[in-house]
Amino acid sequence: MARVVVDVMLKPEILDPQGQAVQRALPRLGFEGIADVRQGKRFELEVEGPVDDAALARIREMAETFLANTVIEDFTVRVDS
Amino acid sequence: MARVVVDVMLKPEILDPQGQAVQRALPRLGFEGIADVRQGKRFELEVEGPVDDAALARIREMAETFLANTVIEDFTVRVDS
Amino acid sequence: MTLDTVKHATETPDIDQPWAELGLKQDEYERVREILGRRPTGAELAMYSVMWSEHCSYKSSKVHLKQFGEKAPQSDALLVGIGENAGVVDVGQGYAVTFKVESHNHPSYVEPYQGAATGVGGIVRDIIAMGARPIAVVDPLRFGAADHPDTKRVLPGVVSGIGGYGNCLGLPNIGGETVFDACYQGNPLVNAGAIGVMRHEDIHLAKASGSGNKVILYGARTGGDGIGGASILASETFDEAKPSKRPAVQVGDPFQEKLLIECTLEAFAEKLVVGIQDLGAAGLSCATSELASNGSGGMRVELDDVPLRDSTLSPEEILMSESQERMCAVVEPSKVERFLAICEKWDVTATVIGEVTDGDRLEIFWHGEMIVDVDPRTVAHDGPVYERPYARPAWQDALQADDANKLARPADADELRAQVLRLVSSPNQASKSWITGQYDHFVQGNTVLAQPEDSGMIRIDEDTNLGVAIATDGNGRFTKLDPYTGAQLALAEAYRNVAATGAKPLAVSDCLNFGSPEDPAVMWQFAEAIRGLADGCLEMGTPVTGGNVSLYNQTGEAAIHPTPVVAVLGVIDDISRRTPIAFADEGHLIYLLGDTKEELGGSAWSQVVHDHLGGLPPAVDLGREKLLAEILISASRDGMVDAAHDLSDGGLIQALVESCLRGGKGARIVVPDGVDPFVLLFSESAGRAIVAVPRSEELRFNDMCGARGLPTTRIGVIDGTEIDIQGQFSIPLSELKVAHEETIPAILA
Amino acid sequence: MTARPSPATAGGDGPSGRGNTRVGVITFPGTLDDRDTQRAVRLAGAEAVPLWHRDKDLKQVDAVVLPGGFSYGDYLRAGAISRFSPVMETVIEQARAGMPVLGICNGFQVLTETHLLPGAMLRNNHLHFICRDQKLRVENANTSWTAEYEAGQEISIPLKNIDGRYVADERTLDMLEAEGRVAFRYLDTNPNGSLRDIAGITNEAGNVVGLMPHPEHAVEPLIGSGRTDGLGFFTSILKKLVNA
Ligand SMILES: Nc1ncnc2c1ncn2[C@@H]1O[C@H](COP(=O)(O)OP(=O)(O)O)[C@@H](O)[C@H]1O
Ligand SMILES: [Mg+2]
Repeated sequence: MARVVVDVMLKPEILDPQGQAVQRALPRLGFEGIADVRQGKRFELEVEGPVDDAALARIREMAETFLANTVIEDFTVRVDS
Repeated sequence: MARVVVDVMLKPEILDPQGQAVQRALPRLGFEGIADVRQGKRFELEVEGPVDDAALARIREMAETFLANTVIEDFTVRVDS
Repeated sequence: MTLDTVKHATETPDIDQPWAELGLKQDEYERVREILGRRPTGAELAMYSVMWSEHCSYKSSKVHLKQFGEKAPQSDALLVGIGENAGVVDVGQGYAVTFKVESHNHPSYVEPYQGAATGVGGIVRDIIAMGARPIAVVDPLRFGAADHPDTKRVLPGVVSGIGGYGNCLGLPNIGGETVFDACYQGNPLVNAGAIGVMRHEDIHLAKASGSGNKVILYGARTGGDGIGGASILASETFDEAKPSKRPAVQVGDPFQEKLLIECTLEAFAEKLVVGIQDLGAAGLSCATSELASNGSGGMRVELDDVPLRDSTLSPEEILMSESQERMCAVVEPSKVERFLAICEKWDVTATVIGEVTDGDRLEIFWHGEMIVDVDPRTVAHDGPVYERPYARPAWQDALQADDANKLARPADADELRAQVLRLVSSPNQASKSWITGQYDHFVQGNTVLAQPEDSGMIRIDEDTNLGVAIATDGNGRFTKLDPYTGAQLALAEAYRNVAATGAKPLAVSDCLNFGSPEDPAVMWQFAEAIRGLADGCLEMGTPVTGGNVSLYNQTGEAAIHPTPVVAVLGVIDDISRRTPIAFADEGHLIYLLGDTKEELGGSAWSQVVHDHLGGLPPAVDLGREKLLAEILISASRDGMVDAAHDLSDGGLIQALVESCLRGGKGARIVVPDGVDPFVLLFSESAGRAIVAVPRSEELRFNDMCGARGLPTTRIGVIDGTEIDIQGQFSIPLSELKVAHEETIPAILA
Repeated sequence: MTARPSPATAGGDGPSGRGNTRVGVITFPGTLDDRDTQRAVRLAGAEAVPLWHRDKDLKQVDAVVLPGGFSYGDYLRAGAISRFSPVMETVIEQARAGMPVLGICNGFQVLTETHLLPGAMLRNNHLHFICRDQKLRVENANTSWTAEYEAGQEISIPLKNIDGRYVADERTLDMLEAEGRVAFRYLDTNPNGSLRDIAGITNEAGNVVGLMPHPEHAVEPLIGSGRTDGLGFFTSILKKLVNA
């Protein structure tokens, strides 16, 4: 079965307190040199049947209408290799 | 600045209630043919300086001790291209 | 690998079996062989090992716990006692209430969020298994030193786990405790309690009766989580160096549990259920063996029919899996269809996995072959019983001789003032609102009192205003100094907290957190604490309805302080008569009820100012506690007081600060003649409370206390915007507020 | 002495002359405050009609409340899965036709996910669940659900959520302000980082209102926060319907 990955991240202009909390904690844990952290979601979809253009188009639609809220989030869809 | 992505997913044997809820909803929305969905976290780190082996090793340690709880989660680290 | 069937086991008696890895002792394994008259199959071994673990069989504690039954006071209120999923108490008007506290200590140390979350999930399933709708949760917690770095990892995770799960279930969190002490470093205590309510006729028990009735497994699919957890988790000291023994942590799904609650209650309402059992520790092994052994017949289970999350699981693993959010119901054949329809309505997976038989065996099949053939009683009830040796530790005398009453006291009023501020800002005495603000206490729309009141209170009938109250308490420091007295002090304090809000205490549940039972000193603490609690409950007339034991809370040789947490449940006929802690009305008089003696052993003052633990804990007078409670309840019912706050750790000054801050009003306090202000403010003598009495009620209130022989002292009046200890010092409320409220957020920020 | 306030006088005949005003309260899987909301509706003097997420039929109710909770566990995003339930198809249709719809907390999140209301709800800026009594200002007293209040009136009702941070782009925010569609604003401190202190908004017509705090938990003097500031939401609807 093929795996398709959908990554969903907050749009750059939206405040990401989770990412910020991670970033703020890093120096305390002794990790320096990370200028910014953003936290988002990763979906791994196991797709039955061939992952052709039609299937990808459907998954893109699914991401657009459901997995991401495009008022606040951007997404990318890719086949896992 | 270089971007390193850390993906954190629940281990396969661990229950993923979020992924399950998404998967169960899909047929109702008219999306068939997705056999399984797992939901995890994606961290995008903006790294100052070169992303050499040493930097990657440090980020891997950070993922191991902080970004993921390895009792229940696996992670992968990769340079975003 | 060939399937280890019953037939195969009979034919191959000499095969080596991993009984030791599964946590069984040699003699226990021999006992299993003796019971079966052959070697166990792998599946049978799995069942016996988890069910005979400390956690499930109470093998070290049983001999002591039976005192709760032997010394049980006569009580008309007790409907279901020890031994069921949770005890049930009659609260009048046809209502019954069930409540219980359980520990989820080790998992919460390993994975604080999920460990604590699944702790809430487990206790709530115990409550629904009794037939009740859960109405509230409480969470007594213990952490290592507040400033230890690991506390910053454990505490926020535990709190968001309890909140994340409980909030999502729609259960108001109405009380608990948060205590810091270095002795809990590496062994935090995460106890979770739940209360449920039902009509008398709706009480359900875990038993499978009626030959031909179907056994239905419903809820989450079974996965590979927590396998071996039940035995290994509870029977070995947690040791980081041995990853193979690391308990697998389970991830909770509160949404699934919410659906489980709703569909179970709907099935109860339609009278579809003969018997029911939740799946907690030991999963299906526990549910099937307990249901079968408590019922009239036997049971036959087709393990292939269990819905799986992971198709590679072996039958042994399926039997041992501790996947969360599952329940098992016994249903008459004619009602199965309706039961499944209700599950479908709530999107809950449900499958018939077996049936009740007229034999007396529990038989489990896999791929058509019998892999388990046991007398279920031998699995569920005839586990080993240990008479573990116990002995008063050699250091106990020295500890008690190290008298806290001899510690250096403040030299003057300025120092007294400074120590007051240190006390109320110390982590244990500071406001816990950073924690409790993360818990929903409004949901269900019946919360009368929640944090920071003395007890949580829930309305259970909108038409009559009937309500119930609950408080949990436990003081490990007192119990370390004297386990017998410490346990009674925990009971006394929880009892007092319930009475202070105007409710009448009815029954007790407990969660007994101790170190390793293999250490005779720990075993002595345990035995003494139980003796104290059982004697205390007998005297107070409040039966112990159930509880939980958590042993092996220790790192290496160092055990935690013995920590019996006691929950007292009370009833109030009219919630509009509840008494809050807030001093809200200027001019009302402040009375101190009870006697204050020079008792500083184990006190908050001795810890905060001297980092000291020694001497004797405060003396207990249970007769006095009962009298005080009666006065508090009468005064509330007859409208003689409009605020009350029990005195416990931190003594009088702590209670004054809390009541004043809550009400936003100050207090003028007059130290009575001949009384040492230091002792008055800091002593932790038991059996005391402060109340606010409207002037118009003063006469009546004094008459009542006088007639019943309760000593009272008028110590001041609600007034102004500072706490003024006349002749000593005064502190503005604004300063107290900062001291009291900013400590915990600062530590965890 | 009774603990319960007497039913508001605004009750009585519903607009359709069928007797009592009927207010539907939807239960999604994971909804928590449905019984509380039904109680609030009853205390206000209307009839509470339970509605189930799988039924498209609204049982001829005059108004609908989407209560709080964690529908579908708030998995994926709060409100994201419930939004696709059959009942919402009818709610969206009826809301566009003018039926009063109130979304409380999770209900508000569902309304933004359906785009009946603009913007979105994100994790609180401090990342914690927060439960407390919250002071608000009623900015718009002309909606179906706020008619009992005065514009500018300050009320206190419980707030309890982890995903309560209201966000929308600047243009949307400016439009909401300009059209008076910010219905409630947080006072004293902003509890979660919501943009422009927004606690609740309304659609253009004023029949669809969403807010994060919980008016249904402030309807009885002895329960919860001990205030009754929230009762007005449920009596407003009666007034609005009776006068309609
Ligand atoms: N972890 C917690 N969860 C819920 N409530 C808590 C918690 N910790 C403390 N509380 C509440 O805070 C208040 C003060 O706690 P505490 O000082 O331990 O009470 P007590 O007077 O019984 O000693 C009580 O209302 C208690 O229920
Ligand atoms: Mg108290």
